[in-house]
Amino acid sequence: MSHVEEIPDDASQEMNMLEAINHTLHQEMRRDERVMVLGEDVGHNGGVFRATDGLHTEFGGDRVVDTPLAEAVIVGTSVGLAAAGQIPVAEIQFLGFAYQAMHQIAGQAARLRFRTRGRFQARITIRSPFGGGVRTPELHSDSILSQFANVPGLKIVAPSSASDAKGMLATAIRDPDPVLFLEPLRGYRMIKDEVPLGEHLVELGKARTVSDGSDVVIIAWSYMVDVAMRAATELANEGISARIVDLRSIVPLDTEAIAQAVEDCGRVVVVQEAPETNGFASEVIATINDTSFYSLEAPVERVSGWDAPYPTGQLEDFYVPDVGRVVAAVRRVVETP
Amino acid sequence: MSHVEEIPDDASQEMNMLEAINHTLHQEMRRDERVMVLGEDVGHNGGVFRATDGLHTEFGGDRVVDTPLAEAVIVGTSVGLAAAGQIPVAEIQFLGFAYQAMHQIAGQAARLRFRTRGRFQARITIRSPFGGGVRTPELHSDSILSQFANVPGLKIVAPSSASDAKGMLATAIRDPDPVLFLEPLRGYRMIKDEVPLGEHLVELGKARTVSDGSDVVIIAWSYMVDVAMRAATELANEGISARIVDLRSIVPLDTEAIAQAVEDCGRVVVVQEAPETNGFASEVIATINDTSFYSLEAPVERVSGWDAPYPTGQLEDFYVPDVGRVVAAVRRVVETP
Amino acid sequence: MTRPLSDDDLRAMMTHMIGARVSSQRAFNLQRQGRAGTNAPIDGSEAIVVGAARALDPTADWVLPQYREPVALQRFGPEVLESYVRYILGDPDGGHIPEPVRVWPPQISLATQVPHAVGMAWGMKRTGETGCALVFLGDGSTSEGDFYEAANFAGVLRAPVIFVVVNNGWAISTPVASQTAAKNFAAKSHAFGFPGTTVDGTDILAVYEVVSEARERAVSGAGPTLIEAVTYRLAPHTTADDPTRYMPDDELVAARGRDPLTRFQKELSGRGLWSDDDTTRAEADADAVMEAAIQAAEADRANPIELFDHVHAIRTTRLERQRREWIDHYGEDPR
Amino acid sequence: MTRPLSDDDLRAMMTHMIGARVSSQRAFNLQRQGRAGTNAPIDGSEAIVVGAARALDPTADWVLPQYREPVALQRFGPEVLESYVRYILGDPDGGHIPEPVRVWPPQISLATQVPHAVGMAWGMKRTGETGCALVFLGDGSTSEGDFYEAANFAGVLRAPVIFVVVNNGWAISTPVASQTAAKNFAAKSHAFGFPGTTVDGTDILAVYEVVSEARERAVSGAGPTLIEAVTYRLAPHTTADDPTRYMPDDELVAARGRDPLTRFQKELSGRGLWSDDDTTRAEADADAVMEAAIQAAEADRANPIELFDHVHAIRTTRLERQRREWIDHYGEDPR
Ligand SMILES: Cc1ncc(C[n+]2csc(CCOP(=O)(O)OP(=O)(O)O)c2C)c(N)n1
Ligand SMILES: Cc1ncc(C[n+]2csc(CCOP(=O)(O)OP(=O)(O)O)c2C)c(N)n1
Ligand SMILES: [Mg+2]
Ligand SMILES: [Mg+2]
Repeated sequence: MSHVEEIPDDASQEMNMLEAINHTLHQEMRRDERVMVLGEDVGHNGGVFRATDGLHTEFGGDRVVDTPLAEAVIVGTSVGLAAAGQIPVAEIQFLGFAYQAMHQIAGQAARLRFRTRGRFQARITIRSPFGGGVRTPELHSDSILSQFANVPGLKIVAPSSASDAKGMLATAIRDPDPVLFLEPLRGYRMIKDEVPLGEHLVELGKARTVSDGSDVVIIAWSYMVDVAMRAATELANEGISARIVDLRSIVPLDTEAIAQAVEDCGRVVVVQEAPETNGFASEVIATINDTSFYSLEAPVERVSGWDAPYPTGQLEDFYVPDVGRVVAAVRRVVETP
Repeated sequence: MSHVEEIPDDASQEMNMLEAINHTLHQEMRRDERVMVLGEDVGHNGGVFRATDGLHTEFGGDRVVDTPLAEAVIVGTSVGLAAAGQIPVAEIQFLGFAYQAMHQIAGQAARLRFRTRGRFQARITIRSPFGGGVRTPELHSDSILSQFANVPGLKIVAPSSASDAKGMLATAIRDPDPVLFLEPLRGYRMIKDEVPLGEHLVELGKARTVSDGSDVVIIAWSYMVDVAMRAATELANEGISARIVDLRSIVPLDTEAIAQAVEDCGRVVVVQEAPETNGFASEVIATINDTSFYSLEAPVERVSGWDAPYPTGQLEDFYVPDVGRVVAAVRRVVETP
Repeated sequence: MTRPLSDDDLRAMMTHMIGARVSSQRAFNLQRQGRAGTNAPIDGSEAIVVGAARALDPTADWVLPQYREPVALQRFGPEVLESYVRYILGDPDGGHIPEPVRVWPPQISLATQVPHAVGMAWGMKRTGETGCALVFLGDGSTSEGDFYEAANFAGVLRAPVIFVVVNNGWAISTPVASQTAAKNFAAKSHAFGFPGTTVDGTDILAVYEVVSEARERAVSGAGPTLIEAVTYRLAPHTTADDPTRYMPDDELVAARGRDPLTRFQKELSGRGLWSDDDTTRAEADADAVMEAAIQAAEADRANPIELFDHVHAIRTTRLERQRREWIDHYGEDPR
Repeated sequence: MTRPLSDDDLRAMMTHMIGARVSSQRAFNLQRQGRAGTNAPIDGSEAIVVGAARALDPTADWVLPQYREPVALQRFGPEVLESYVRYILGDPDGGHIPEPVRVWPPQISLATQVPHAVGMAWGMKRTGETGCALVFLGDGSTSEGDFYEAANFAGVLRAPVIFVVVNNGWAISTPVASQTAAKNFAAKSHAFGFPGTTVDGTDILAVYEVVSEARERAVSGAGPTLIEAVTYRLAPHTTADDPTRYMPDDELVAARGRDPLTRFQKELSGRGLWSDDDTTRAEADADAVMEAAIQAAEADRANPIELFDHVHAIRTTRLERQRREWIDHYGEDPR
């Protein structure tokens, strides 16, 4: 611990998602000088979205490194750096390009500890934006987290608020194991909330109840929480009280929180941006089947992207789940006798 | 069609899985001279398991190509070959190394048609063995098909009999779209059945009822069907009548067959080699939730590998689902009041 | 060996360079007006793409672009630009360049197009077609495994393929010095066992020359060539980029002094083949073509239901079911 | 520059080469007896691994092997072989080489260890440690993107890393000529901007020399070196392989005539440093060491419940639940 800042315990500030991430990276780099940031354009440019803005100036090119354009080696050298005692925070510029690093993420980083029986640990955070709605070119918007969720040894988090982004990023960086930290592209500037300025850690594996309700629970994560919240407002006007559970942590999954919500509400809608088939919503449903089958008053509804590749800009608003589709699904599940 | 063999309509022969695959590759290459086979050691060596044995001699080095050791380029050149009118059958030596080609499989081959609005099609079959139980080194046994199941545009099949291996491989090669054809490593020589010698096509997307039963349905695919069959035999002694449905086709999924079996039996066990979290069994359960919630008399049981990386040889018999675990799961689900 | 260029060729090349610049700038503005999505201007690379295209046979050869090149591939037919306009408008048909135009749509996943080019070249070789595949990639994209894996395999296959590395000095904010310590990008060909050459990418005639030779090698069965064409990126990386954060001003100013358009214009003027009037006319023509393409594309936006098309040759039952759900929710045509 | 080798060094090197060959053959037989899983004999590469190891400082440098090398890394401590024996027995602890031994376990996913080596070297550079990382990879593995991506980045970083390409002529059944058209593997360094050199991998003293120089470069901050060490695979690829299907007999016979062990034995005999008795003793010693390692490993097989360990630093609730289910089914220790 090379530096600890003096911040009043209760100080906080409204930030958007990007600001919260940037602020956290600064704090964690000050706190522990083993923390390094590496990736494409993270240095002088401060990241294509400015998530790493200012880091290069403060911490220098030795700790904030513009890598060549090669995702596998960003993750692969991170594994080596971690084994050598550094704490790499690697950026994959868009999650769709994590495919290029899949063998290093799933095949190497995730099993380094297991393979070496603890001799080496891959204390690596891999940050990456994902998700649609902002008219990006191909593969930038793809919500491919389910491609990683079956990989043992890897943790995956996807916060939906700036405050959680801070708390979970700090926790991820301090976690001894590899964490895939997923940032909602569409929410980078749109999501804004109060972020504690001092030490703020959010345990990985704990869901967050965003708003209370009793007729139905909407389970979502990342930007879909925002969609769910807007749906809930609309539903409230119709007299339907929807609870919203933000998973936040995909792996580990907060099975207890899910079970509790299902028990309380009896009816469930799961919302995901990914294509339906084998998206992570399937695991949520399978988990509910395991823990809460008898609490269900109707089949779980899932609202997903369609089983088509993420489409071009003119089509995307009809691909990503929107408020209308969530509202309709809630109505269906609530009306089921 | 360059060559059609004269084979009596009803001729058949007992073959093991490998023989059936080899036989089919010969037939399809004879049938259509655009079919090429490429991969590591598929030529002179006839494949490390001999799946491509004899092809190099019969069809020459122009059509049966030993590639450099680079999975991404095996799939990536296949995309180009397909666009140029060839029909590549690419081998990934073990499915665990498909991670290296993930960006070409999921990011390119699977969406070539979509991206070009039909101008190009990726008529590619990617063959790969997977699954455990044979004491292979790391990553050879990993059952990572769920990492591909959320990828739109890609078909995935995993036959459990030699006859289906023939029928589905021939169909895959003739299918205009990319198909991931998964071969059960443990069943290569152990699985043996009658294979029709003439034209034999099995439609992709159709499950197969392996054995009838009414108390419970066991849903499985690839080598787990064999485990399920042995479990069913044991269960029969206890008076439990288990139906076995072999999915065969993972994507597209035979939702109707699943719904029918659930309706008939009311109780379900899904068996998979993959780790539990977000393995394909989750999608099966989510599908049952969608179609057959009210037919369920008990929560679905899933029997999976554990959420740990595929372990070393001394541990693997305690990792891959075995007859005992399937039997126990069936008992649990049947005894649920 | 190299086919000599007629005066008409030379004038067409100048026209295409100007057309590329104009289209690229219109596309940029279109994004600023909120009418198009993120796009990547070509400014600085016109000589490379137009020069290379001139050395190819559009009826026999294939071009696999990265994403900046489509505006400069007029030689392969007007369809390339028309599709590109749809592409930046977010129209799915932007990915469709109709038959028989031998050009692939833009590739976003960097360097993944390189193995595709090798595969196509290999396929052509197998069927005895006389032709080659030319693939463009940026300096930054050479760092991706796909480039090396594909180029290495191409060497073994002696496939008729030409790799053109457009070295514009930058990969977004990352300068070449952070990309590789190799002497230059041409030197990478040593790893693959075929010739590599560096050419001044602001000199369209030099580019024409080396690509012509590479094509000759390719179609005669002598195998691949790696060409590094050196230029400088004269515009932001894309509409989403702010190069003042990282690009040294003096470098940019110096590079503007080596603008490939100015250079070729001077050359042709000196030969009496080009006048300022020609420039004015070429610009106006290009603008009109672009305007027409934009009008056509904007007038004919996609019905979002098309997202269910071309996923597979035939829709699966599940996709059919989803499509029905979609119609129930959005209607048959929610445009 | 190169540290001169004492007579003791030379004798130790001979002993280690013999030890490697003996261990490798015992491992092969162990598989044949059904006591071990698939394993890959080192035969033919002993001089490369032992020579390279001798040039390193086991207290300062790291070795990242592919999968053939562990039997020849005695210089880094007996733990390497002990773990390797467990490894081929399918014991999870086979992946654990205890502190402070600076050797990684075998890597199965080819070339993925190359970026790890670069990362380690980079980390050492950052913290000012004097040392380097040496990574072994096969001729076939050079075709993987990971090798190129990592070597290219190492060039930019001037990381203290040594890439040793063990060119044994084959990648399973694929000969070098199908792997690359490059003049040789050393030439690939042109793509990365640091020196590459080819050495006779049957000549342990030559290997020692070039690795010593490369280490000197590395620790003095001059950056990476690529070393191609040429030999021939004298045994099947692995216990699962049948080389008679693809390996020309005359090549193999010729290569047996260039056995690195014979060569060095002659050299040392000529200098009066080695006798046939020494060989007999070295073989017997190696056999005894191997026997002890096998005994120890067989006597102490893993409890399968260990599959739940080391997945994460702390087990997740789900994994805890699964572990309880496992115990309910298999008991606490089903060995
Ligand atoms: C695989 C992959 N990684 C990252 C990106 C994000 N990205 C888009 S363009 C670019 C820089 C490309 O540089 P270069 O290849 O030199 O081409 P240029 O833009 O200079 O023409 C990056 C990093 C991407 N599109 N694909
Ligand atoms: C990524 C990956 N692809 C394929 C394989 C299967 N495989 C194991 S060893 C081998 C050949 C390796 O050849 P080379 O690198 O020359 O090493 P050698 O065995 O000759 O020492 C192959 C293809 C693998 N282990 N990993
Ligand atoms: Mg560039
Ligand atoms: Mg080799």
